[in-house]
Amino acid sequence: MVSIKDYDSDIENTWCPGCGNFGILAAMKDALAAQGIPPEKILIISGIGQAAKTPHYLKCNLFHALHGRALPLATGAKIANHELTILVNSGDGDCYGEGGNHFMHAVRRNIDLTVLVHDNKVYGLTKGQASPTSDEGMITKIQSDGVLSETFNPLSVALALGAGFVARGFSGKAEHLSKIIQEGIKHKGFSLVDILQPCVSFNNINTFDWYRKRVYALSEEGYIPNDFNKAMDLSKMWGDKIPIGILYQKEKPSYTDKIKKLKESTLISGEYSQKKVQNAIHSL
Amino acid sequence: MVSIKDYDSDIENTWCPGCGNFGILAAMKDALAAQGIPPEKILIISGIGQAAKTPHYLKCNLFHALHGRALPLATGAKIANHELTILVNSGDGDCYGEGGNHFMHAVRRNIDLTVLVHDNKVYGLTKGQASPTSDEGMITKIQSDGVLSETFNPLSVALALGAGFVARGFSGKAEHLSKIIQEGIKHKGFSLVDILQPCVSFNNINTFDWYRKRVYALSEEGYIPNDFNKAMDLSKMWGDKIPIGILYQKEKPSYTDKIKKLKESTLISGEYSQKKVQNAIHSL
Amino acid sequence: MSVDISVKIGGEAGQGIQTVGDILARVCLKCGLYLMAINDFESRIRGGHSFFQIRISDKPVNAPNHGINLLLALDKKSFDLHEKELVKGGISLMEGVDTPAKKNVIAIPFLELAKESGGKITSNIVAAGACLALLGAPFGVIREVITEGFASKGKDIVEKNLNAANAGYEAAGKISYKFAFKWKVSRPRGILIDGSRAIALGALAADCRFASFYPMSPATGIMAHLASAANEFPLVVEQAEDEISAVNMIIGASFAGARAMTATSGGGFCLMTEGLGLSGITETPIVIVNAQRPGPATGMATRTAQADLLFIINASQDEFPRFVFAPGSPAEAFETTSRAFHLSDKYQVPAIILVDQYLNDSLFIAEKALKAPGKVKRFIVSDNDLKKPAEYKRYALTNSGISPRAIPCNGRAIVMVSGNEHKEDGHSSESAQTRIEMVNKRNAKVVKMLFEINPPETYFPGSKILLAGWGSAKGAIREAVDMLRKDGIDAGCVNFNDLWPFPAAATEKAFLTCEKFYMVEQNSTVQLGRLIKEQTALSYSGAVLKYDGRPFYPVEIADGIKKYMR
Amino acid sequence: MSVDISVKIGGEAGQGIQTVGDILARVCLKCGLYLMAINDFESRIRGGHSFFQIRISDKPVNAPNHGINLLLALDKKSFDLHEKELVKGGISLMEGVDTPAKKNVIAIPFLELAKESGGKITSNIVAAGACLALLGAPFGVIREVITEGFASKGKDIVEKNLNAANAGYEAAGKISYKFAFKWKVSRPRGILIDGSRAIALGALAADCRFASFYPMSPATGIMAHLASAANEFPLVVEQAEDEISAVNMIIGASFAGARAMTATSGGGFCLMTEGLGLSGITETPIVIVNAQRPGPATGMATRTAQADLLFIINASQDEFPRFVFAPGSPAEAFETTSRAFHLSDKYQVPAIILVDQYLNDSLFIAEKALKAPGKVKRFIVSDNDLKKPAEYKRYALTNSGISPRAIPCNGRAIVMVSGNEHKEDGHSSESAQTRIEMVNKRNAKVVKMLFEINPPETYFPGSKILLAGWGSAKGAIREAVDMLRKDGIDAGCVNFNDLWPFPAAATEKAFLTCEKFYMVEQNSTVQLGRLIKEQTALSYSGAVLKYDGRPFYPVEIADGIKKYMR
Ligand SMILES: Cc1ncc(C[n+]2csc(CCOP(=O)(O)OP(=O)(O)O)c2C)c(N)n1
Ligand SMILES: Cc1ncc(C[n+]2csc(CCOP(=O)(O)OP(=O)(O)O)c2C)c(N)n1
Ligand code: SF4
Ligand code: SF4
Ligand SMILES: [Mg+2]
Ligand SMILES: [Mg+2]
Repeated sequence: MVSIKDYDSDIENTWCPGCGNFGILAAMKDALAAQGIPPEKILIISGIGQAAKTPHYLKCNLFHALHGRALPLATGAKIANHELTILVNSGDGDCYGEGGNHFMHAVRRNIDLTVLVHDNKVYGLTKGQASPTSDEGMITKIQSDGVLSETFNPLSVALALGAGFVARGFSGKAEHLSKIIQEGIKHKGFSLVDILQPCVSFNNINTFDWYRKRVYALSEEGYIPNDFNKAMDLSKMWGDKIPIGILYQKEKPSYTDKIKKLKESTLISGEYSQKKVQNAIHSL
Repeated sequence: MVSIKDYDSDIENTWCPGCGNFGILAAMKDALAAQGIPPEKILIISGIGQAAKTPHYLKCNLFHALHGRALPLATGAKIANHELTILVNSGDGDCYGEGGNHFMHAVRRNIDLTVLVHDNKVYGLTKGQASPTSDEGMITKIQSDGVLSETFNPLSVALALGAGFVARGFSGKAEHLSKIIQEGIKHKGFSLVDILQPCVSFNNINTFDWYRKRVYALSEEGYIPNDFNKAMDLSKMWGDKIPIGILYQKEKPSYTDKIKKLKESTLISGEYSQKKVQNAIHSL
Repeated sequence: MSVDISVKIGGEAGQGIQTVGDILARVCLKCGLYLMAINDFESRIRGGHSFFQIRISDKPVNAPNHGINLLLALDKKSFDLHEKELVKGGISLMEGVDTPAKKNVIAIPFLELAKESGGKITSNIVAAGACLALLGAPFGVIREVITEGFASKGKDIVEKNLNAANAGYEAAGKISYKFAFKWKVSRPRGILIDGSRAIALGALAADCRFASFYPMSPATGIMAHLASAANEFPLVVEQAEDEISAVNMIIGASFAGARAMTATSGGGFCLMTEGLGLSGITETPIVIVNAQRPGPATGMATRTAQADLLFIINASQDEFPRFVFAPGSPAEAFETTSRAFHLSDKYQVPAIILVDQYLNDSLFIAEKALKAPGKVKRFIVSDNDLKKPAEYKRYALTNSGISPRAIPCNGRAIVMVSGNEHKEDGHSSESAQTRIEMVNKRNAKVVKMLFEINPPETYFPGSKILLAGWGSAKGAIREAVDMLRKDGIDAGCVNFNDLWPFPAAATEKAFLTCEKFYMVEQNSTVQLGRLIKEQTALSYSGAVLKYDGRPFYPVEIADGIKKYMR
Repeated sequence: MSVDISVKIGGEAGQGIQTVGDILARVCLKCGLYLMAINDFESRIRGGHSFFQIRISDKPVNAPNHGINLLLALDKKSFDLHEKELVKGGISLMEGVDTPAKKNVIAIPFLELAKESGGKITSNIVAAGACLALLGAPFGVIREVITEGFASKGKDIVEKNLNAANAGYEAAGKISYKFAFKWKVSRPRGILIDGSRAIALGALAADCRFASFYPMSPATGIMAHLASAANEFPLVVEQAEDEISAVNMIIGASFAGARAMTATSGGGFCLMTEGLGLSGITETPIVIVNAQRPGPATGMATRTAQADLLFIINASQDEFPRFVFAPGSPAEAFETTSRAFHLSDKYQVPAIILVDQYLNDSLFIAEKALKAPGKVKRFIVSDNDLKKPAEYKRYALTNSGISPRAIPCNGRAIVMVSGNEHKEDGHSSESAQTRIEMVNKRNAKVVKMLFEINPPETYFPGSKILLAGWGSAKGAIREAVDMLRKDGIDAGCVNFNDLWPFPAAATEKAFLTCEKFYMVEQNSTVQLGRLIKEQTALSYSGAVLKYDGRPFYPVEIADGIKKYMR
């Protein structure tokens, strides 16, 4: 059995006191322990940003990569060794801004990753510029006349891209979030968990209080996440009521399931054969 | 009055005989003439690919840019001079593959461009690799076990991103296509025209015949493109019947409309003021 | 009397160190003192450790000093980390009620005093008051600075902060301090400015109309300054979805007729290299600021380095002319930025400005007024300038390599531009002959571009040994020269602002009479030294390198050079 | 008898030029002849103009020849464009029924003959038959080649093509031709291979397990070869959404334990530069092939160049060790690719292989057999190799700079990797001390890496003048040397395969005794020449440069050098 404490890291945490990231960290530890995955058996890959610092704060194998590039890096790792359980910690800027193209194509691949997007609707680490998910009109030092672009809706877009696991969590409900993360890990395919994460330093619109008044758990209403149209409607709900939970889930073969040769063994455990190479050289 | 002949270019066309691009070229000339925009008043920006060669084949101001990067380049040009009428010629690889991130964010900006995606569901210029819109299972030299990723649906994704003009044309129906392009030009905001374009050299699935049997014009059924859910349903229709026409249209302020100072004049016709700069220097 | 005092204000991010530093700096300014100040901070928003280190002098200072005279430790960590940097007679000022054990430590109950005067939140202002009192600054000037600084927040806030400053001032007023000196109110020596702001102002002075960028330290400040000024100007500042978009947007804007720029750091510059080449082959003017920090990859986001020179000069596949500059101070950054726009426009080539975290985030005094020109000359033709507008060719072959540049939809001239190799009219070409002509045409520009390049700046040029460096290290190198000369070493220095096209002849001239020259760079492989070797007949004899992410202290350079003297 | 004959087959894209060329090449091979062949084509799928030019000899040939002996013009344009390249006694073979006016032109009704024999579509086979007949090749070998070549398409197709070839053979059989020579069936001199295929095979021989790429000429062929072989191997070839993804995917795969590579051209490499730095700072082995073409930006997609050298060596912000290689032939490309994987793995650094369109798309004979090793040595540790797996530190400081590399989730050793500057355990660090240690650790590897670097290859090393070049220009340079020597000029050459870390000592040795040396490069700014100047005490005396997108002909080099001799 693994306990939550097993994931403790002695690295100094550099997040602001009160940051929404702490709830996500707690939920992750809880989920991993509940799933009985020991630290040495989990790989966490992240981009760059406040969110992307997460893997340092729990004990795990980790690759803290480039801004925006966690998904392709994780895809390569997963194809090389599809027995790995891989989580990805990303931010709204990391995943939908700099990394937007990889997001789209990782969904299309249905590569088996559980992607936690710490969605604070702002660029935290670089001090408060608008992110793709910032509310239209939000004023920042750069967007002094307010954000002019339409707010990016990760859930709607993921659905339109054909994602098989689309969920929203709230860092203020760590227990609920842990459950979603666990479902995401169990789901064989690309699992998106967009997490409402208040940034206490730069986002004074979407605060803990603001969310607490609005979020409600879909599961409590007996919602069954198997209807695309319903999910699309829910994904667009943003206002007095904001649904959290799994909006949509559909099992289908994951990318590495579809690569035939991986049925036999992982790529890294395959056998080198001099003879086969020699054959290839002579098959001219 | 401008006539179609005014757009003729004496540049040798390097497309394959019978290519679906010819229909698009014809539709463009027709649309521009019908809208009375003379060659010296139109700017066409393109990425790289067979599709992206288009602007050379009609008389116009043009910028044949980098693979995948037509949209940001066009965005910069439009902001600098929002009086420009800008068309973009792009391919399915150019716009949804290499340029996928720009596609998402150009839609969010609602920047006033008319974007013609020559969607041949294959990488034409680089000789037949799969593109994001290639059918799942399609076999190519690279994808020898067939395409494993889910087919990218540009219309659904554009809708999910909040696009205000989402249309599909067919290069085999140049007249119908010309009408859509004209509506796209008139639409003040980001207009996506995804164009079914047979590639006679590398795509033997989605041929002219294949399409002719399937496409039907939405306008003929009296469809009114103002319902998001209906549009989303239609966008997912792909099989025996494939709708063409405008799936969704909604007027809203375009990006340059939202930048207040552009109400007075274009950026490039603004006035330099020594005094203001001197003030800025001293406002410490 | 000769004043040269360094005050270090250390604490956690979010404790208001900047505000303290700012007050100190402005008080000094109003008293006719010279100063420079560095900002040291971590890649986080709250907590951790950061400091602001200000050097105050009655003579110009252009580099930080190693030893500190006064340490204002807003937390324990700051004291522990920096106590050892105190010079003899220096003291530490800390929060505290009891008299500390160490005699060079003075405890003042900042928080308590703040609560009694301006409120809890003003404890950093109390500390600022205490610092200034120790140094002997007149309270009248402090009052002025605080009143001006908080004016926009309302009378009440001004009052509270004045009370806080006063409380601190009173508390420390009676303490005798070796480094206290006589202050007098006097005309400022110039304006107080950091590199970021200087670049933004330089862009405004060059009539920059469009800036697009993706946030990245230490470049973001430039764009924040531009954005905050944008409403006064025909200027749009656009945050792009990524750096690829940013560079392509400015190419599009420039093509359409607007002067345009972007700013980024190494990782973002990587993503712009393909666009840089597009600017090169399409001959579309753009200005890129690359603000260096330690790498590779994410490296150290908030630290400084000078390690991108050879990358920048060679970036993008194949070859095309470009300008590369590396200003040595905010004043130079202002000038250089304006010049970069002008030259980029004139020669239709990309211009890249290399700065770094140290230059961007440090405050310097610019003594000479920064001046905007009365008019900004553009290099764009329209129908009137053309004999036959209808036959306009964007890439017409000319002796200079520069073809008349028209902008699209601006008359009868049709503008056709291609990132493929192209013919004179702009259409793509497969011809070997055309290819040669176009490569030669682009390369031909270098001849005249070289005439625009300023020679490296020299200081004690006739000396036996010369130190050589580029960009922001200039201030520290020059001061190191002063130190060496004081120690009887016949040293001078050569500082490069203009780096590409490389001023080979001027460089050979600059080093003509020296016996040896030594490179001083913030990288580990002597990049400028290697470039000089490649471009001239000269070889450096040694190098003082620093690559720990912190700026040079002059004494480090002087010591490094002395090692070679033995 | 000495055979040295060049046949040029020109026509539109889509006319089956490749097939004709392939048949010619294979017939030559089976007759124990040497050959090499270049492919020239435009950035389009149908129409336009392209050609295949094969040089046939009884001695090894490793570069194309300028003059042609036989022009097979499949369309009028080919004749018009290339007629002037015919040497004295050379003839043109064209489609046609009437006897042409010019006496060195022979018309054969390919299409008509095809219709009568194998069907319309086989007219190119008719032409191939005619060509070979003119040259005097035995039909028996042609039969063999066609039978083998079309075997997979069924007996009927084989038969039709045999008929077509025969029809052409008969039609041209009686024409007397100055350059006809005696053929004999004999053992092939080696295997026929182009650079693309050689690289793919080299990767297989190095046990490459994962390749990710985004299509880009002239690199795509490499990946197509790998993809077509993939099903036989524990290898996945993944087409990424863009080059940024491709490079990050291979970093991820390598991190997880798979040897991994990508291939691209300049524009794609630009987009990979940030990832290159990530490989550098995280010390994750990767192999990148950069197949050069003229630039900047899109440039000329299907042409050749050698103009990315300095970019590649300096690419990405800041500094880190890397290997850079530029093989001079397919055989070298095979070897070099395998070695790149090995060295990248051993030193935990990125390795970059510079090739170009000419090398990738040209056919050469590899005389020495390409050999796969019996075993592939890896440099990965697991728990058993570690004293205390639980205390494993990915970046443990060592003398060599190389830290034991474990892979994630493979035991008790926890692997932590960061693209931020990091401590030994892999966690990010803000410390100046750590930064210095890590920079030094990474740089330390260069000492041993240099021992792995092969010296440049010399040919007539003692000569008075030396020509120097890199990569694919080797064959042409060596032949130019032969030409110069024939003309009484004491010339030799030095060809670089291994370029970085730069073999400075070996280079100085190679040029030690020559009076002068001249660079021969396919760029406009003498990139290797500049690098030699930077890295050694040597300076080149002149350069023969070609940058029109076409490969060097030896005579161009010889002529270029002779100009310096006057
Ligand atoms: C190529 C590149 N561009 C820009 C940056 C600077 N950068 C670091 S984090 C960040 C944004 C972070 O925002 P987000 O992903 O939302 O994470 P958060 O800090 O809000 O958790 C940026 C722009 C970078 N490191 N690399
Ligand atoms: C950075 C970069 N990567 C790759 C390429 C090579 N390339 C040219 S066109 C193309 C794909 C074209 O496909 P698509 O956009 O669908 O256009 P089509 O040719 O099918 O019209 C690619 C990959 C390039 N020019 N630049
Ligand atoms: S800046 Fe915002 S997101 Fe970052 S640590 Fe602070 S509160 Fe959290
Ligand atoms: S390859 Fe396909 S898309 Fe390209 S020109 Fe030919 S038919 Fe058209
Ligand atoms: Mg964020
Ligand atoms: Mg396509």
